[in-house]
Amino acid sequence: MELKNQKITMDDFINVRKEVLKTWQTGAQIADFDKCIEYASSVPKNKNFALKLKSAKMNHIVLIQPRAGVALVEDQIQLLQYLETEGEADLLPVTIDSYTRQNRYENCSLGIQESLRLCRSMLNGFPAVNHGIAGCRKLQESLTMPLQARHGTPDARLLSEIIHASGWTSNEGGGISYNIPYSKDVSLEKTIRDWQYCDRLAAIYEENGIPINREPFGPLTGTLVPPSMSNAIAIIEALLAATQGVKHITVGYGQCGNQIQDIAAIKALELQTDEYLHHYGFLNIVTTTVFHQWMGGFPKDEAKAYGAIANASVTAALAKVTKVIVKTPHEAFGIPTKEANANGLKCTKMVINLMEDQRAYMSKKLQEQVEIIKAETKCILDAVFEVGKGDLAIGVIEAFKRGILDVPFAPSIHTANKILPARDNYGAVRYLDAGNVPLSEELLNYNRFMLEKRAKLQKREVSFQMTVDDIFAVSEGRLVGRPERK
Amino acid sequence: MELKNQKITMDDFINVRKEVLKTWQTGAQIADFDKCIEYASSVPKNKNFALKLKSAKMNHIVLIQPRAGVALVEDQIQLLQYLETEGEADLLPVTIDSYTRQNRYENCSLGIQESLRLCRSMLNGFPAVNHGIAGCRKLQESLTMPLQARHGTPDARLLSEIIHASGWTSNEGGGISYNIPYSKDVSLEKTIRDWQYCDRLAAIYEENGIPINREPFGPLTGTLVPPSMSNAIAIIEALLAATQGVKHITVGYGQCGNQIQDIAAIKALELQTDEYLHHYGFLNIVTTTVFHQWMGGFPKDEAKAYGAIANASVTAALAKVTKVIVKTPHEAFGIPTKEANANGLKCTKMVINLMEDQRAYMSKKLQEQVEIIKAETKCILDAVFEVGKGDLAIGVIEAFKRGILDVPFAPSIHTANKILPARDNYGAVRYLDAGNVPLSEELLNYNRFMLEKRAKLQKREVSFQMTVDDIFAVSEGRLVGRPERK
Amino acid sequence: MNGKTVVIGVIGSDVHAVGNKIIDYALTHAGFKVVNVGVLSSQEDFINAAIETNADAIMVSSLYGHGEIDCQGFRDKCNESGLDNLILYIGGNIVVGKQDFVEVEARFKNLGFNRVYAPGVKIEAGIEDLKKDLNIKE
Amino acid sequence: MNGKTVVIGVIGSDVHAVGNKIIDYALTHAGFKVVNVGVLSSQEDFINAAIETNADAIMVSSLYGHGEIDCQGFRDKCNESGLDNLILYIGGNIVVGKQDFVEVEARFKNLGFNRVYAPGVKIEAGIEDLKKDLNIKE
Ligand code: B12
Ligand code: B12
Repeated sequence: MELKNQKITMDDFINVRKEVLKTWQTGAQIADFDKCIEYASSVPKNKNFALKLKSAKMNHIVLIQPRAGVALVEDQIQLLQYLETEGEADLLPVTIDSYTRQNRYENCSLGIQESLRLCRSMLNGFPAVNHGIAGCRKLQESLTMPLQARHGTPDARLLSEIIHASGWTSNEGGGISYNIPYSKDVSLEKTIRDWQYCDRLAAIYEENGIPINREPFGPLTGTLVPPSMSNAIAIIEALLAATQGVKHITVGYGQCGNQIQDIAAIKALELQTDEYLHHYGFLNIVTTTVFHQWMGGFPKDEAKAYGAIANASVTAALAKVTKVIVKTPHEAFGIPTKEANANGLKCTKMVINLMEDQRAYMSKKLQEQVEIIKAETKCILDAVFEVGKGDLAIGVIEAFKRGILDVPFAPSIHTANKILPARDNYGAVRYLDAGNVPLSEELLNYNRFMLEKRAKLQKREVSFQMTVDDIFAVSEGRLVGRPERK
Repeated sequence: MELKNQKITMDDFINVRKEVLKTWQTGAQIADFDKCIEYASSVPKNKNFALKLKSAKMNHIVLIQPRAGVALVEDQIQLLQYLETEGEADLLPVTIDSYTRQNRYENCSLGIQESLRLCRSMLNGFPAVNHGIAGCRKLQESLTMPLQARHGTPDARLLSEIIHASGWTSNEGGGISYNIPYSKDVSLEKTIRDWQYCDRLAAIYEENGIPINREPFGPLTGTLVPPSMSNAIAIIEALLAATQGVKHITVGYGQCGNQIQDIAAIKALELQTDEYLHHYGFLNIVTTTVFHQWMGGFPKDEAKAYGAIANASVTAALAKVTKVIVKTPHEAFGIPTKEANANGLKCTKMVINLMEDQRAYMSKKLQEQVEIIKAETKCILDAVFEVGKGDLAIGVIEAFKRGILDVPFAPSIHTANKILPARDNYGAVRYLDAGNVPLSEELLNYNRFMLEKRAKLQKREVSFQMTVDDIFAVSEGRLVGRPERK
Repeated sequence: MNGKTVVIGVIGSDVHAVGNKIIDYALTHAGFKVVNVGVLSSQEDFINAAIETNADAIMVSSLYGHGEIDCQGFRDKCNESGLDNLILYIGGNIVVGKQDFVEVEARFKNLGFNRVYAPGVKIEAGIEDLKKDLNIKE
Repeated sequence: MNGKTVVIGVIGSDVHAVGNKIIDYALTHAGFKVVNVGVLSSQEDFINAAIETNADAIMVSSLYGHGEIDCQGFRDKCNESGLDNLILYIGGNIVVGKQDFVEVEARFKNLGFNRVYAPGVKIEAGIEDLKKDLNIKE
């Protein structure tokens, strides 16, 4: 069957489903789809992720959500309960471990055993597939806040089946955003198809009266991704999800660090997501936004990490995103303790509360940056539709082949790896080399101009060394990389 | 001799000086004024507070400065060395203990003894007068950053003599700002006169080639002071200082919490300080600004305290003040350990660095708030000059008597205590009751209107209970007080 | 009005006025007669006010860190003045720095205070205790 | 070019690619021949590349926390493949969470690594050590 951006038929879905459930033993437990839906229906509405986001959007409230995952069910329960109460989290995640993400469930079994034996988590997340609906439902039932799976799984079909059947009402990911930054050589054909399945699955729950939220992973590699590139990909994944019938979509963006550019990017993303959805006939979708606190290398010093966390929170509050994904003071070292995790949340909550009745006001500068990001994004999306000859799924495949879509610093061989980003003198991320990204002459000149300005001020050439300096800058305590430090 | 805003003659100065030096035994060591100046001249220029501020202003750099004071010289040296190196402080303070502030030097002696005996500081600051030039010079010589005395001393004449004679190149305070928030029943006549002396002293050093920075204490009681009131007082103290010949003045402002209002207040303060100085013929004064991180009750939770600290730092960075006075995660409890102090600094430094190439851009809202603060400040200052019949010192006395100048929550009986502040729905501090502050009808209406808006949204009356709720709000984790919490 | 009189104030060279104003407001609202000696008050100021008004309790505030020095001998002075059974509370930020509160409490109980409050404990808690200690029924 | 060959890559199910690209860039600039097996690489991927290119050292990166599991038996497998004296380094965020590094280092030395690097130690430090261990003069 040829890949196309169209709704999967129920027959096709059921056929694929049978195969998916066979890929690990816990799949058998959810063979009866109606029972899954029945269970999901029984979850109280105040634990519904999609509804909580919708109401936050309507009330201009910014919600906060941590990352958190450990190997064992009981530990995961304790961890998330702690983050609910002590951490004041509004939404809960289950961060899935990296073996599950690669569908290596045997490794997970080993990890679970070793964790039991050594009494510390040997996995960097929660192996939801191995725990099956027994563990996943128990977890959900032990908590009072809505639950979401957060992962990075190219083929998340079985995982998605198990979590929704356990009453988790949100799933992060997408055919691009959980492929390019998260794998080396998985084809986009396969991941787009597999995520069409995940989207269709969410939509079937929705059609059965259980709102399910889907969240494309906005930050991609988290490393100097120009806003227009991540926005374009978020909008594409929103359209792909909508095509499968998804009704609750959260588009995301990872902080770049220049406050004006970040606010502009969020505004552009909100506007253009709705514009494109409407243009393609999707009129009744609830779109919300998520802002990721700085996703690149973090400073090791905890006080400085707090500074980075709170600074990001101010931007989120000013941009009035629907939710913020929170980092912790342990970020530079490793998976945080539950205390460090709660501390990141409390620091964020404080800032969000202090700023709850405040927002960014439009200035000429902000308007300008919104326009630039929108224009760049439009150049990219126009080209994607063009090379897809009207079909978005095909367009994506073609666009990646040609470098129209291109993600910097990605592990995947399926991105052209031709663009090079760098910060301008104000810290905004620009295209140092746009590779084959089809920006207009004017936009290319603007990007170039802004970087030349930095080069002049820093008395050096525009070059890859700038990019390298920028990669280390934040972890070394500043935003814009410097040629040499004294 | 009648109080007037005019330069103290050298004769008068010398006469008073003799009396001042007698008030405690360490005064005798500095009887020879020329020797004091000689010593001060020998301090390297890179340790000059005034020059460092000037160069920061020219380069749009935001400097950071902690508070820090302990009882013993050796401990103070260790503390400040730690804050220089580990804390990355740009400017150093010596926070003076509360007995010295009340000129109770015998109590200080007891505090020093007890501190030696118990091996922990029993004083909340450094008793500089008791340590005399021996201790104060040793301290200054052990450090590489410029030193400032920070206190709250109504009569700081002896203290000022000792610190400048020890090569400390900045002195905080003023006849209003170190009286009204710091004493109960000291007359303004006396404190203005005593601070004219301190200003004249600084100016004499300046005239002898040693730039000395003077900093009126901006935040006053740190508790819901409307920006126009603190700005008016800062400008008055700048004018009083300039009259005595002071050339380096840092006007200050304590964060209120609404970002737009705070940035507007700084902009208004910068503009109007220069306007008034120029208008009264002071053309060659270097004015710089200081922003105090939240000065009211702090949250006890350290992660939340970091949130408050970093949020304030973002405002400071956007407003591009010359320096920031930094709080610590221990604020709600007590004098911080040196580690906690360094952590507050590092958190602040991180934010300042992340935002170093960014600033606030003008929006309609910001422009509006600048105009309002300027207009309110002008109403106040016009009235002060009027009731002083042209003499600013007399104007201040009269204005406080009549409630034209009025500081909320002050301990002093010499402020009318008639104004009541409260936050509007966006967290900006407004006049709930302007008392006798002569705001124009239009401005009174604006203040009232903004508070009515909050009252309506919170479904209650505009009342003192709002103020009470606002006093506790930040320490309880939000900015605007709420009628009831569930 | 519940007929009980409380002397409040801030001891020593301490000028923190905000909490004092709030305490005045809260005690008055709770029905007490409040005698406020204000900031910068000596032990004598408190004791004289208590004698003059025949007070039932003294609530000392100390915010600035010198509480330990300022309160030396307070109870003895009360006893000498014939205020033997007077209830004595203290609260605020009563020592220098962030110290272990159990120890701090013990030190101040030793100085003769009946109740000792940790930083940021709100006055409402003190009022509850006072009602208990003075047998005031709601 | 200094004539020495280093195999680099990220072990296990780990996709953190940024550091790997930086290491490639830095080693190349420092004169090494770099063989980059990239992210998501198994022990075999590293060993095969080392055999094929007759490498002098392997620099393993592990960022995602599973390093301890992924590296079990690595040195044995090297020995089995005849790479007995091969220099073996590892760096990144090699264990789960913020752990005492002295202990972590010991565990990985036990696994046969010659040098073990703490989180955020930059590649420049590794290059210095490598020059020492391979007797490369500047
Ligand atoms: C960016 C990032 C991501 C990006 C990666 C994009 C990509 N494909 O490259 C995304 C968002 C996709 C991501 C995903 C995940 N990440 Co991540 N990520 C980071 C982050 C923030 C920065 C990493 C980075 O790029 N640094 C910049 C580069 C230049 O530095 P570096 O990688 O450290 O490498 C330098 C040095 O370490 C050293 N070095 C490295 N290897 C070696 C080897 C030798 C021999 C020597 C001498 C030196 C050396 O030299 C390098 C250059 O100077 C770090 C935390 C941090 N450091 O702040 C977390 C972090 C590495 N991630 C982590 C985790 C858990 C994950 C996820 C499992 C789950 C999640 N949180 O989403 C997934 C993993 C998916 C997978 N299967 O691997 C954890 C690892 C936890 C642990 N070890 O306990 C970290 C530490 C965050 C945390 N505290 O939880 N991540
Ligand atoms: C605002 C403030 C100031 C203002 C005060 C303005 C004024 N005149 O009132 C200014 C800026 C002038 C100031 C000056 C100083 N301050 Co000050 N200040 C504060 C701050 C930030 C808030 C205090 C406040 O108003 N809180 C709000 C009110 C409503 O709460 P409260 O005072 O705590 O009172 C409540 C409770 O404690 C309780 N309570 C109080 N007393 C009692 C008694 C009983 C019996 C009971 C039951 C309850 C109770 O009920 C009250 C109402 O709910 C605190 C730190 C903090 N808490 O966040 C530092 C703090 C109190 N200050 C401190 C210090 C050291 C000073 C200075 C010496 C030096 C300096 N840092 O500048 C000078 C002191 C001058 C002097 N001689 O006293 C320290 C004290 C250190 C310590 N104990 O170890 C603190 C803790 C800050 C710190 N961490 O360093 N300060």
